[in-house]
Amino acid sequence: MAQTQLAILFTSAALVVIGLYSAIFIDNIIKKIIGISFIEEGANLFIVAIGYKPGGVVPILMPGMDTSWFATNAAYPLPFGLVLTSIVIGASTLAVMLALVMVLYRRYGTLSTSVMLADTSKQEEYDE
Amino acid sequence: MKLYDQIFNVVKQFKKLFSPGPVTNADVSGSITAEIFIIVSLVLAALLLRHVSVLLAGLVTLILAVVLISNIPLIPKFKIEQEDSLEKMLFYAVITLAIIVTFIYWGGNLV
Amino acid sequence: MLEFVLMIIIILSAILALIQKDLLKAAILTGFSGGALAVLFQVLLAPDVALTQAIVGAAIVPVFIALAVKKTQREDS
Amino acid sequence: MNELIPLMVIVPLMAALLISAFSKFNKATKVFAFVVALCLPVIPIASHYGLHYFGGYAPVMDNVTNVMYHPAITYSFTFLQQIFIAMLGLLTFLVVFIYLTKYKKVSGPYLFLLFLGTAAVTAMLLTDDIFHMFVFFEILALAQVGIVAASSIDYSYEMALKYMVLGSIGSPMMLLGIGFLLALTGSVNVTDIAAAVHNGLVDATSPVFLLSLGLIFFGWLYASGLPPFHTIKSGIYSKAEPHGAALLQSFTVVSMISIVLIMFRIYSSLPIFEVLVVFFSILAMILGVSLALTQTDFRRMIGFLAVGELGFIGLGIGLGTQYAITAGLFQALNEIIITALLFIGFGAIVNATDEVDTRKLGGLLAYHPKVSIMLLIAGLAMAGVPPLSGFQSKLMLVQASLNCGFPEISILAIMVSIATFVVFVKTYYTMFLKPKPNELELEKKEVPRTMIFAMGVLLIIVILLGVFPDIVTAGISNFVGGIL
Repeated sequence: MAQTQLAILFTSAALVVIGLYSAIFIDNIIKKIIGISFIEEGANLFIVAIGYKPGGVVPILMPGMDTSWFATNAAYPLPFGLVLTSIVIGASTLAVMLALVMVLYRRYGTLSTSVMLADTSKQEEYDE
Repeated sequence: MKLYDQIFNVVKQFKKLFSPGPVTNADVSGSITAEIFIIVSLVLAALLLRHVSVLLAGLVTLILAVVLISNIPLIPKFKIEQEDSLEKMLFYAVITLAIIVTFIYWGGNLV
Repeated sequence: MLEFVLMIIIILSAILALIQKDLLKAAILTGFSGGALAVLFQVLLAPDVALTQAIVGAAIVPVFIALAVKKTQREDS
Repeated sequence: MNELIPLMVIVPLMAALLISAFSKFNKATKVFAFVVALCLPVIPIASHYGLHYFGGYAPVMDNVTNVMYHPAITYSFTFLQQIFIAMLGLLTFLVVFIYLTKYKKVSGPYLFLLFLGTAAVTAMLLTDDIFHMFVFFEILALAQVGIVAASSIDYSYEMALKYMVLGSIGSPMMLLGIGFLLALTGSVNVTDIAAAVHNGLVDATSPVFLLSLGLIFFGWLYASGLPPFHTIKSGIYSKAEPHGAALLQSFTVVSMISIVLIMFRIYSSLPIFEVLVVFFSILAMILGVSLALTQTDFRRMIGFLAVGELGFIGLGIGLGTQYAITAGLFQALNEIIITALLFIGFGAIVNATDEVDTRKLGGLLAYHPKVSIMLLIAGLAMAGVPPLSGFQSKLMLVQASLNCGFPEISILAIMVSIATFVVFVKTYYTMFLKPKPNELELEKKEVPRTMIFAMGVLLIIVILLGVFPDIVTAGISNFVGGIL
């Protein structure tokens, strides 16, 4: 079923585009972080789709399976291993970002990006 | 005399660049250096187009020189566009991504 | 057929999470998206990835976001 | 002794974990951190060149297609890796030494971050596996954010969060690019991918291959802080503690060259790759130096200068001949040393005066003569004054671009050097030579002796490399001949 793979590509592209859109246009910082995490999910989904084989089997060699049949029918397991790492990295990045947001909220009292993360170079330049 | 007045106005406008706070002559001379440096280096970089087409290089260089010189002071404009706010940084990052991907996807084989 | 439904759920819940005024609802919808992604990974013959994604995407990430929302503010003003 | 190769990553990584676990024993932590930091430059010097296959899986020859496959994560260790890792280890040692003597009570998490960053960047330099590089690239980004957020400078949290948000756009793009390469070749080993591309197994003009170049290139721009990321990169330098910033810029330079060498090996057959690298390098040079000229915060000024100097490295690699790449890599090595020296030196000034605005400073030459003379030499080295090391690499770059038939680029490079000189002289004048303002109160604070020691060590290397550049360039040139 090649159309499954095509649909997955569209889904991951849609996730990336949603993420990029939210990066520019959403003002609330938590929502912006949620949106950005969708980019990572889109990339993961794309890499899993590379390893997927339509009509194949899970790449685990069960006892009693014919080896050559398995080699031609199993999905490609290398991308799955990569995605495993990348999911964990994405989660830890998200956690660090949210922790920084919590600290900054105490200082500013708002979640608006245009207030919290505005230009700081001018204010500190010359304070009497 | 017109150009002289224009340059004099440029120096006056540098005052805003360093506000709040005093403007020392070292800062102003640095800004004027930056102004001249940016014009010359951009025009020089445009000359690199001659490896693609000589005519294009001449045209782009002339247009760039006229546009840049008639728009001085450039440095305050450059600095406003490259300040530390996240919105501007994200905007330029995404725009660059779009340009790179578009350029490579459709023009990658032409170069 | 299942995979198409899952993809629609993923994209819809992603968009819904971003247009939500209540940030807690946005966190829950993120969990929806992550959970659907986990099932989709299972359909795509990657059970190990699906397990990780189910834990991370459907449980840990929404809980982190919900914690952040609890420590800050709930309304998106 | 090839067993030492993985130890270059494992030692700082384990040290980082142990330090953060046992950080409540202050004295023992200090001694342990010092010993580990001392080991870091020694291990690469003692090790032999060679390859290391993790898990012992040697390359497999496919008899049907006659292609070699690398099933294991491979670390390759040559002269280039040796010199860069040794320099990075030396810098880490100096930074940790400064940190340990500056504070009575050391913070475990901060040392953890320093060692973690060193381990990550070492792994990026050693690895021959593009996904392995990506993982350590992400770890490096987290470590950098931590180092920035741990400093007690105003607005450091904001800058860390900005860096992180931009990073979470940059690195998934790189992951997508790696995914495209994986889809095309079915492998993440750079040697395998490069062999597939050069043997024609992959269509080098297909849109997917080009798209992977674009996405990985965008990730590289983020990693190295070329435009549009030059503002955030100079921002995080200025918001970190000075010794932390010295290490941060070395992380940037090393990750830049390790990614660009991998990209060069894969995409060197595409002319557009070199065009892109040269374009962004020139942009970085122009923007970095012209913005440095208008800064009044001197930490920010060195940050922009450091970004501008990165353009020279990119220029060398973008020109693509053996001589040019050698010059670019030599410039990278010089930049690590010189910028670290500048950051540590200006950090000593911040330490002594608690002031970062050049307009409020002046007359420091009488108070800190040693620091000011060392800073003067470092600034001259960065601007490319003979016989210091910056001169040698910039001369090589100018010659290389003339040999390639781009006289414009050599004029531009010389102009950027002159502008760098102007920036430095202007700042030096306002800080050290101009009469001391009345408001400036100088406490009778001594510059820490460790900082002077660190600057002295780095200065000796600068002069040594300036007088005898051959000890490095000959080896680098051999390495470049191997990958061309």
